[in-house]
Amino acid sequence: MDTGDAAWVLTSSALVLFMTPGLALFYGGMDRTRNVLNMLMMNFWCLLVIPILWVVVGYSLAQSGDGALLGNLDMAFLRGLGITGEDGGSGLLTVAFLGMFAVITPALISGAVADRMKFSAWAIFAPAWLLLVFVPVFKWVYGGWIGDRGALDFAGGTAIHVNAGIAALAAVLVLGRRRGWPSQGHPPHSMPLVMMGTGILWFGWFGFNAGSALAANGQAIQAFMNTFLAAAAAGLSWGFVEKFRDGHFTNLGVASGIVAGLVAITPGAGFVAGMSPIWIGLATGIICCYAVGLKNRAGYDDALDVVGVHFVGGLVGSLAIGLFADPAFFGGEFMAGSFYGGGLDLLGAQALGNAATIVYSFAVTALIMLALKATIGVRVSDDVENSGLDLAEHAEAAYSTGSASLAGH
Amino acid sequence: MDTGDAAWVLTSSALVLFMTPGLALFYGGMDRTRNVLNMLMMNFWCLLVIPILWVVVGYSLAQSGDGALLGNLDMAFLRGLGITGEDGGSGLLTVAFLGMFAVITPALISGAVADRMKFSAWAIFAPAWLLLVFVPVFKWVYGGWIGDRGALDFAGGTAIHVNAGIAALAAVLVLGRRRGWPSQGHPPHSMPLVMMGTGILWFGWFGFNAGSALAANGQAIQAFMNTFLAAAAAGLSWGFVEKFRDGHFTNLGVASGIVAGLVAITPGAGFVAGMSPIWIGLATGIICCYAVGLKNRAGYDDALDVVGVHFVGGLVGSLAIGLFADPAFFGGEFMAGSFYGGGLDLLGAQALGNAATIVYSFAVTALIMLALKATIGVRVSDDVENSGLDLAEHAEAAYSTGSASLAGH
Amino acid sequence: MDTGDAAWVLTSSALVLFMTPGLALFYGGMDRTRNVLNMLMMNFWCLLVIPILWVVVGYSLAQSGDGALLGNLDMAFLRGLGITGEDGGSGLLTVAFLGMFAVITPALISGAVADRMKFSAWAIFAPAWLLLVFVPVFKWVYGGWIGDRGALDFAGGTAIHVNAGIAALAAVLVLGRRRGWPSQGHPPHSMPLVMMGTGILWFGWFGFNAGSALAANGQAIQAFMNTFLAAAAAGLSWGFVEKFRDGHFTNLGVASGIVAGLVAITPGAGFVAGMSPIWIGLATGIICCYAVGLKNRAGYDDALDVVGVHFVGGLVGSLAIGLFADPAFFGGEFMAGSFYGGGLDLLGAQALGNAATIVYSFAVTALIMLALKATIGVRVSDDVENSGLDLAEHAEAAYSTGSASLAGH
Amino acid sequence: MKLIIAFIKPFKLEQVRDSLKIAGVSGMSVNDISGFGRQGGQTEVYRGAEYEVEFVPKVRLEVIVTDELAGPTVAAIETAAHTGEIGDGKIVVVPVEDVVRIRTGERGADAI
Amino acid sequence: MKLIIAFIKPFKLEQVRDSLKIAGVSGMSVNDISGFGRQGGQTEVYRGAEYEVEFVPKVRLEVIVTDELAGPTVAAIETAAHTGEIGDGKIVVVPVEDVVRIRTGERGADAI
Amino acid sequence: MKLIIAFIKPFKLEQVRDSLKIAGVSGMSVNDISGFGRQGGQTEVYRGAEYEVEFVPKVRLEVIVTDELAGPTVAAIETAAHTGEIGDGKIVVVPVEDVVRIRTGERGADAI
Ligand SMILES: Nc1ncnc2c1ncn2[C@@H]1O[C@H](COP(=O)(O)OP(=O)(O)O)[C@@H](O)[C@H]1O
Ligand SMILES: Nc1ncnc2c1ncn2[C@@H]1O[C@H](COP(=O)(O)OP(=O)(O)O)[C@@H](O)[C@H]1O
Ligand SMILES: Nc1ncnc2c1ncn2[C@@H]1O[C@H](COP(=O)(O)OP(=O)(O)O)[C@@H](O)[C@H]1O
Repeated sequence: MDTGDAAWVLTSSALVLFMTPGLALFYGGMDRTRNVLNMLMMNFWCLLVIPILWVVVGYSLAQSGDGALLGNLDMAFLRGLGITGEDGGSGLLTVAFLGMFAVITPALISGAVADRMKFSAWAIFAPAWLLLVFVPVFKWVYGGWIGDRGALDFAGGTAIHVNAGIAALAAVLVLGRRRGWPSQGHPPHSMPLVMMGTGILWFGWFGFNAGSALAANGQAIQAFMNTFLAAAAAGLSWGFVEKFRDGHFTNLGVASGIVAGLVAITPGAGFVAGMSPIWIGLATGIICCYAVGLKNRAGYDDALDVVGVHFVGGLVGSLAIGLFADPAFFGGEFMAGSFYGGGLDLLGAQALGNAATIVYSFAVTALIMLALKATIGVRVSDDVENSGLDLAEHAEAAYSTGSASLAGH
Repeated sequence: MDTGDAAWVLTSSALVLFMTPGLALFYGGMDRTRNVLNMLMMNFWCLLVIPILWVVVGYSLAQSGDGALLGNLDMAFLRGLGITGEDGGSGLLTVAFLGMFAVITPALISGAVADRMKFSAWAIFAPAWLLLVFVPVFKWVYGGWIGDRGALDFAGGTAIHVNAGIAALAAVLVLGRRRGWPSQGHPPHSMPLVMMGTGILWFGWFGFNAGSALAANGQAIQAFMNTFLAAAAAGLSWGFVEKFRDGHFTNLGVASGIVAGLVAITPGAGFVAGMSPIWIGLATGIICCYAVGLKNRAGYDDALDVVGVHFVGGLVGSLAIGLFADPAFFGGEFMAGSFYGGGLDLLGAQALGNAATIVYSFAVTALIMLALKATIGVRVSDDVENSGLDLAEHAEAAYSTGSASLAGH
Repeated sequence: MDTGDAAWVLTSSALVLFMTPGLALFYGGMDRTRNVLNMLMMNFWCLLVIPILWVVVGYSLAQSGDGALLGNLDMAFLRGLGITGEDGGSGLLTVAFLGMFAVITPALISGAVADRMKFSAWAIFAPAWLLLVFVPVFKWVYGGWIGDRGALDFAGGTAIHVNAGIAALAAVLVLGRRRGWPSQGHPPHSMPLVMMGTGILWFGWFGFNAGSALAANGQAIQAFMNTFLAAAAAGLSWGFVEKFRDGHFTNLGVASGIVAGLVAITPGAGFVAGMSPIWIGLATGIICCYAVGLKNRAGYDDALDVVGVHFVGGLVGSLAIGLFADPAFFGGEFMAGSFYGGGLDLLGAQALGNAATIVYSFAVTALIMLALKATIGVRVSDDVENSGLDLAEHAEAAYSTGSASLAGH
Repeated sequence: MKLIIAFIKPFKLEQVRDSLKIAGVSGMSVNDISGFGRQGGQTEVYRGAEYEVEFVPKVRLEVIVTDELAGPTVAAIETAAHTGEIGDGKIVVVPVEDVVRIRTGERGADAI
Repeated sequence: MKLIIAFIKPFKLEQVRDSLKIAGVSGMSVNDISGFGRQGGQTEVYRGAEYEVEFVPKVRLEVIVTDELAGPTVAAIETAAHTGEIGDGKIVVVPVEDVVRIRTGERGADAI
Repeated sequence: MKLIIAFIKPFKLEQVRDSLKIAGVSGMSVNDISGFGRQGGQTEVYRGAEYEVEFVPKVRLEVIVTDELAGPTVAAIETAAHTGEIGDGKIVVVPVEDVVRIRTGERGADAI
């Protein structure tokens, strides 16, 4: 393996690993003081259980073999992935890199189920969802029937964001609303944590998107530039919608817009160029800013707006490829978007891939949640919900700063 | 483009992006609870608006063409920057890398104007300053008349730190002092945030300085080493000045010294070697530690010491090149410093470049601020200053941790 | 030097630098509000004083020459380390990379002596320990008599974690217990800081371990994968021990497990493969979770469990190489572990290396501490211990958030 | 006039505030406290060490009322903060000699 | 002796402290509270959802004084905390039966 | 009944709590405050600028007790919080007209 490519993919893998703690802070900062640690733990749980699951069977089922629907077990337990062979370890490195994506995808869902889900249920949900939903969809998109139809997904718009976003919707529909929602609100307990999480996410996302070129080449460079511009543009447009609609340019709005822009450019990062990321970002910021209001009208309690940001942002970005894909710029063999002389074929392929993902992910996620509900239960008791999950579920408190609260044994 | 070079510049670009949230935390931690989010937003605003401005016209005006004073519009809208051409995307990557510098330079100024500037005024100031001050000075230094005279500025001492630092002075002179300053003080609301910001800045600064070699070569390695040593040395000497003068070795002193050292080594990172970064760092820590006291004597309210740290640190570092530049070590064609047999020519060139930057930046910044003052106004009302900018300007609160404060609708 | 290798080692060096602020937050979050800044400063102090010490004499004594016990001064002051020579700066880069390890190793010890050590004593202890303990042990392991016997230590299990961990034990035995320990406890003042520190440490540890290949090659890739898997496995098993023993799956348990797993895989990261990191991680999480309870039984007050995590974790990992080392996988010339047909030779070499390190480090650390105790004293007064070290030692407060507490002059 | 101090469960604050508004109370002052009582503490576990944190989070309310409003105020808090489980808290009635509204300088019942 | 409790605007704390010192008050105890009153709350907007945060940040002062000093103390607070705008806060005077200085065991006026 | 308020040094809280338990006190409410008094402030130094932070961290205790228990309660706090150094704090005894236990509706001494 070329050392420069290896250096970049190693770096990118580390960057994507860093995104999950970043996401934990982003979500945790938005949460209430008494549920912060439960939120952090839902994310860290993915960091613990999924790496192992991934190398044991996940990667192999998701990538090995020619199946249109599912991989096989040929690469289970990292079988055949050496460093002295011809590929110099690039296969192994790809497993590690993609493992970071496998970790963060279910973690994204945690923001929706905040404040009320039993940790034991989440502990089963996350790995079950990985195997039953993430793995097959990943295979369809990268090396299966969706990819075969020409649908494009550079770094995981369909496979990750639309997938996790719609799963979040299914999960909260089974889980039910928080007590008091929507009449009672609670502001973020620590906006500095939210902004720090946003910074880490943006930083890490350069690895997510530009690393997905799996090489330090021109496509990685353009993906990097797209990641830079789309995040900025979406943060800007979300901020301005709030400014004109609600009266203020808010930190949470900007943070949300940045993340939405990062989500939206993910699928097209290696297929669009020029000013396209700016248009995609601007549109995403506006659409997602309105989309997060949907839950109040539709009545589903998506606590931290996973549906509005990841599902909607991912879908917008994935469909936008149908308009903006520019194979000439990349010297690539993929279909061109409508604005680049490609008609509607690519848009159709994108729509199909996302539609299939939405139907499958929603259905199977709902089934997993229903099975958990019927067995161990998915919700904490009202008492625990009132007094906070940190103490009840984890026997910990996020902050113990005062002398009074410090008076232990 | 060589893959190793691409890998390093991609990584460096991500690192420099990460510095702006790091700077936001560094400044935000020093600020009062009620103004934290305004401080964060002044920094994040630069992350939103400048990337777009940079690719649309900024980069082209700053780098394209042979003008001694200003670039042209040939590369506006990223025109001509492809990845399939001969350069393999290295031109595009440079735009992204330098874009990160364009983001953070105006953000540096935010620390000076803290606690009293209208956000609407800042929202116009930052992009206006970028185009009217940063862009021309950048051109003069890198490819214009200052650079032509042999003045050296490896990663932006003159173009970034002296420039932003003197602009901060001009800005606060127009803006005026905070109510109660200097008789009333307020300690940093969260020193852990300040120290975290410091850590992120140092980490990111390796990309800033070593990335400025635009290759993974020996010069990058030496720039890396210099960045390591100068920051340590300046933190150490600042800390000891405080210890002997004020009685304690403080975290804020160390953090300030580290940042001052990073600032000071920025211009010379690719031109000095051996023990020079240690001498530069030690001197900077001492000088800047005294320089931050100037504001009290001179009467300008530079809230978080942008002048004392960035202007003075940048100037010290830039002039130090005139003493320490060592072309033999680098096998480079630049002038030698006085200590390396180069006489006073380089020092003269450095002085000239900085003098021109100081005059131009101060004057144009003052004009921008005066224009804003005369039109939309630059200061929040006394009421807002008393009760805090977060709520009034952004309708948000940084922390909502207690039950009492959480009792929303 | 190959640009890809340079890019990766530059990146890794920056990552390891970032670990020390990460460690500061990890420790600082666990500490009480009134001692946070002292904890941060013990770590930052290492970032200030050790880089300079390292290039002046440390590196040369630790690596230059053929001595079995100590290096010489040939490379003091970076003598002979250029970038225009044949190695293209790779020697210089190695000094920087290893300098980051020199910084963090004494910093590890700070967690043990928390809440009661005079800062002036720590200020002398850290550099003295570096020269008298770290430097010789480093030489023995990498290029001295321990390494010569075939003992393996990829990224610093013996040289760093066992070394610092046993030193922590010696230090606290001389220093004595905190007032009120063990009957009085105090929960972590900020678990979000702890979890953020954990995230930064894991992120940075990819540079620590995979960077130790000093190239972007297959060994780096496998080391990366091992770092990913062992941390996850150890976090998981520590979490489950707590769940079954104490009743809850806690954030602090998971964070501790992750760090223990990172420690344990450090020595073998470039020598083990396949499922081995998972086994090593699982075992480490269990063993270290029980090991941190030892202090209560044995009566030494290791405040933040440096012995239980770094000493025990490092030892487990180092001995595990004796079982799991797999030269065939790496095409390497090192001895095989027992499970890979290597008999007990490697295990013996590992045991010997660690035993020597333990004896030497414990004894010399105790002597340094005793000397400090006999001269300037090592403990703050009872008054300072009661009211907190931040104010007394650094004249600062970690948080000043309320209006009341803000009412300064 | 009376100063009525109440220690209640945090999640009951909103209900209590709403009841007080209905009862005609025009203002109140609230802060977080740590309460010790029959309810007993919480056990937190850090690295295997159990901490018997004997203090539990409570909210403290202060309401200044006229003598007539004292009864209804106590009743409103009592009803709204009640769950019937241990730890519901206490209400204390303290006599007040004078009250001043800083804005207007009004004294006594007018100042409330 | 009296216990004088005041709820004031946070940014007025320094002025009040200085006035109290001039009035001869030798000590006070202060904490942050959330106040509810005529001033009305603040509206915060998070992701488009408006939160009517009805509580505003205030500072609570407690001053123990002798009977003679009670009047001047109230007056000092009143003057220093006054802005004339809604939300300036209240002062409450509560009777005190005894005061003890922990350090010396002094009681009554001597303990203040 | 009495409301006993004490301002003490933070690190003494545990000892005071234990003494109060021994004295027969069944509950208390505690919060952090900033105290101003003879002890004088702390000097913090940020970037060379000295801040005379005149307020020092203290802990505030509130204990409601029956008349009989008032003496022992004051004594228990006095002894446990005593260091003899300046800044040990004060104890204030305030008369109480009524106490209510929210859980049961008990009034007066029964409610404590
Ligand atoms: N004697 C007391 N003095 C002051 N506060 C008390 C007292 N007793 C109880 N409290 C407060 O009331 C809260 C609830 O009291 P507790 O005894 O736990 O339950 P209950 O109110 O059901 O009897 C305590 O947490 C404390 O804040
Ligand atoms: N009845 C009350 N009981 C306790 N505190 C009160 C009461 N009324 C007002 N306060 C306190 O005084 C503050 C200011 O009161 P408010 O009614 O807003 O304005 P004003 O003091 O100008 O009448 C409130 O935020 C609250 O902290
Ligand atoms: N007049 C007062 N009113 C209210 N609180 C007071 C008063 N005087 C002292 N205090 C409280 O008691 C604490 C200790 O008082 P101080 O005068 O410093 O020492 P001492 O109690 O030894 O005389 C103060 O920090 C403050 O919280």
